[in-house]
Amino acid sequence: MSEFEPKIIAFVCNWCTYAGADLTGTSRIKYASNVRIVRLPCTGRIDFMLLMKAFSRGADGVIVSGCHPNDCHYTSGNFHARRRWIVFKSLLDFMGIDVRRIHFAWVSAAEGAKWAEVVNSVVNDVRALGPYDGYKNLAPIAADWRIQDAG
Amino acid sequence: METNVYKPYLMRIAEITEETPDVRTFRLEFTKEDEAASFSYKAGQFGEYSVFGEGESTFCIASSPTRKGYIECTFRKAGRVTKALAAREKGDTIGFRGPYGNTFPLSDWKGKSLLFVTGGIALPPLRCVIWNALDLRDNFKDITIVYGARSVQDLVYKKELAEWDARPDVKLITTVDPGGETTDWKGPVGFVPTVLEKASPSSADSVALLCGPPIMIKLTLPVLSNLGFSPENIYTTLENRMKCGIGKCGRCNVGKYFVCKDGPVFTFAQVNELPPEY
Amino acid sequence: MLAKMRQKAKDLLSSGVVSTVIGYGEGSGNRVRALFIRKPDDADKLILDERCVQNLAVYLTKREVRALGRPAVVARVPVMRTIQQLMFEKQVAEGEVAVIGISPDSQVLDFPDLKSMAEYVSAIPFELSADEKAAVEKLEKMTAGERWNFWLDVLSGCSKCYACRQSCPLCYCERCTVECNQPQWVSVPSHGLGNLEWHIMRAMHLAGRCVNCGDCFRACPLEIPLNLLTQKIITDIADKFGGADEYALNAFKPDDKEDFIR
Amino acid sequence: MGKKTINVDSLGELFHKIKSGGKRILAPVEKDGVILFGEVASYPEVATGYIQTVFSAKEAVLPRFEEILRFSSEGRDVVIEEESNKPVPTVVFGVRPCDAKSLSVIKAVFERDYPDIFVQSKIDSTTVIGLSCVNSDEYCFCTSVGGAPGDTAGSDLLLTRINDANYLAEIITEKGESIVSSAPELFSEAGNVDKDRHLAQVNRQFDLDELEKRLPALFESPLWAGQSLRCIGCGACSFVCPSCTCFDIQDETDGARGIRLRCWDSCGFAQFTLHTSGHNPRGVQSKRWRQRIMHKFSYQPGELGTAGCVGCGRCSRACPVDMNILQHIKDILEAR
Repeated sequence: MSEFEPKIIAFVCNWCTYAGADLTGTSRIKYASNVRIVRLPCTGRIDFMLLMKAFSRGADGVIVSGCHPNDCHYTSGNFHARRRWIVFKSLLDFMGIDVRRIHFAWVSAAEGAKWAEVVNSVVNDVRALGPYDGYKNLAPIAADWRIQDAG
Repeated sequence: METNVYKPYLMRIAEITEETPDVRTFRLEFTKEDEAASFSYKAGQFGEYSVFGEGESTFCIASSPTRKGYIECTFRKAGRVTKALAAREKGDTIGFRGPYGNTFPLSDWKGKSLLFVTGGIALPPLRCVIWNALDLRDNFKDITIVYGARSVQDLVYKKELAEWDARPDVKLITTVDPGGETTDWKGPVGFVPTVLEKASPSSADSVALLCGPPIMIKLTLPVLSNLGFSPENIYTTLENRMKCGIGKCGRCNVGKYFVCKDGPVFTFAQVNELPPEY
Repeated sequence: MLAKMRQKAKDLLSSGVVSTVIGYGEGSGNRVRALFIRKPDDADKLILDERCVQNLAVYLTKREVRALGRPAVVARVPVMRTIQQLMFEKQVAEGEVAVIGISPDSQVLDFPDLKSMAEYVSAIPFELSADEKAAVEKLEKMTAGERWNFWLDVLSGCSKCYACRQSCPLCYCERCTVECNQPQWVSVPSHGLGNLEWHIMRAMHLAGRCVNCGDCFRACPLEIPLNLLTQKIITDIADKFGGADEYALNAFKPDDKEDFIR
Repeated sequence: MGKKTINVDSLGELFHKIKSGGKRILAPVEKDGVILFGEVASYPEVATGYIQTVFSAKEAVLPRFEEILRFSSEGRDVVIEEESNKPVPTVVFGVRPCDAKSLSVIKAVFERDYPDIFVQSKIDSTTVIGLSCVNSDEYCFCTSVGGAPGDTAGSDLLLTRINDANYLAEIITEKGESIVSSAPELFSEAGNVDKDRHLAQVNRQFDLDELEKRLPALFESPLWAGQSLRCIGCGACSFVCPSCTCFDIQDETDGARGIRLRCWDSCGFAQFTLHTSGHNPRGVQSKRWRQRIMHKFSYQPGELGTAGCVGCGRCSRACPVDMNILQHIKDILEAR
């Protein structure tokens, strides 16, 4: 069996991290290809439901990233988001959900190198953790097909 | 052998007609020949159409049972399933369960005149009856159709309306609401009840089929009554939210009647006895 | 105090200030139930004892109750907090509701308006009881794996009857996220995933809003301790943001502390 | 078909025999102070001393969710696969006579017109070992809806505790007979037993036929709004009800593959009848409450020949706001 390659979904804001990730590419910095980026207007728009959906749809890890504090395009979206993440992460931990698979970062439009570093470290961490079947297999269909596929 | 009543036929989309920006008609063909051969239905019946992975949606069979080998359905993009359905392309596979429900008693109407009064997206259930009657034209006397929509753009089956209009054995009046006409609109402008009153078709030896939005129904009924139609001779189809289509899921009932099983076709004599739950 | 509450209800009704008094009355068995008193004479049916804990603010946003006209509501501290939150969320406006306040030591309180009720209730510290704190801490001390198994186990019985949601006065949305199907955010069937998603969502949507009245837990036919989730959030908000905000997730401080964002 | 007795101490052995015969056993078990039907490995796990389980035995034949279709897409084609929903041979032990009776309501709903193989096959592969009631509470009213604490209807084998050591075992059907014949050594012939002496006393509180007769005329009555003012619109009453069968159908996918699930739904929910257009025929709670009562006591008697209520009282016990069905029915009968 080949080595497990984690699927990582990144929810990023349009103004900082998306531009930062763009810079990573234009700067020709190589980084793990396991990540799929979903661009949203602002971290304030990143509903916690999106993170849950990512896990139930098969993500093994999630990155949420946006503008540094005080740099929000909409002034305070990231401050609101930060409070929500504090509460949400703590709640997930309280429910025993593997919070080592959820990573939050501030990555500005100028931090192409930081984006690569964030993604690489998350991919490494999650690769070590293995697939997050515990979550998605809670759906009967996911569990069922997986058993079937295993033969 | 017992079969799974929730298992749909697999149907191929053979043709898509864009009726209005958000209304589409699909022609569906059976993917299995034996199913096509054994399938039959009657005017007025409906089915559950499914997009696999999204769910099922209920609408009538809009084509006539006299046309074999396919069924047609017309729907408006509104909810999860109809939006997904509208995104399907020619050649895609969707599901169909049916036919369900009761039917218009066409055979009882032999020798009578038929008056169709309908508005907007409520034409599809009557289109099935119209073609059925036209394909057996000798069985009926006059056929009159009064059809209205909010605007010219909202008229469905435009090609067929032209076809019916051209036929000498059909009297078609197509109207649009005031403000909904285009510069080249030649038909009448006005609401269905008013246009119907003006046309004043005879009720002698005639039945009326009335389908439309609640407000149109409410205002048209007195007109039909004045023309001499008794509630027993005015037919309609009711709609309620459905899931199973076979009288089990429990949501489409109007009083003790399930729209899916005891309907959808009712006369107004019956409707008048129903509690207001539709 | 019972006499005073009944008198107050009578006065409110006979003076025409309100058309309904929502209070507690005897129910079946040893239970109590919500009463909707329309006539001054019926005010004698009102009772008040330790069984009277349902959060009656749930009725303030119910369409058929609103149709009866202006209500007065018998309100212990959690109910008053709820009304305060409903005001903050623009669901109840000054003048729309009269409050027959009940203090923690069961005295009847007179409030000329909702503003004075809000001032009164804001002065009472909002914190979990010692038992509630202990229950939250007990879970916190477990390993993540133990907590996961704990929640899978207790939530496995959930049938999604939504008694928790319906009993909650702050779950007043006409269309709940669980009923939004484009996309289907939460799995509808009550399997493992559907139940987990539902309870995470419910708790998160109450974050910073929940007044810890306990009705969700009392309403649950299976007695699932789902209020542990909102209690955990209450603890976190107090610890991390210092509380005192009307709606903690509607606010922020530029220097909110966390230790996990890179 | 016959009356036997079985010693309390032999039930362990009976369970063992049933399990070794390849059947799973569902029985009331206690979990965190709540009594529910659950799968048991041996007799000592079975709870005792309760009036009712919170959820009924209906889950054995109508689970809260079940697969009714399985499909996968390949390009433009769709393949319908064999669904995985197959009945498991089951013995449900400790079913109250009211719950046993409810199986006939479920059966009637799912058999008529379009037979539902999923429910039917589960009913066929389920054996019901009923347990007569020796206790009742103020919420019980089985005798008012045609049942009784020792009613045999719906059970395949009905046990009644007749003394500290023994149960009377009434064999009602062939399925019951096969349970007894799987372990004949555990059963003895019953002599003359006055079963009624050992049953709970549940008094008849209203006239079911009279209720059915009165309801149609009360459709527009203001009493529905009065009764349901405190109803908060949850589905607890429907979900704990042994004879509520209304359901929803939901698709779930994993990539190109998917399943269609049938899951419990409730007429108490505002969304239950909501049209896509926004129109709702039962837009307020009073109309939904009326539907619940009408369906059970007016529509279903006409359609199925049986009321959709077995008097177990679960809805009243589970209701967070004390909507007491018995009291409401009595009030309906007094309405003029």
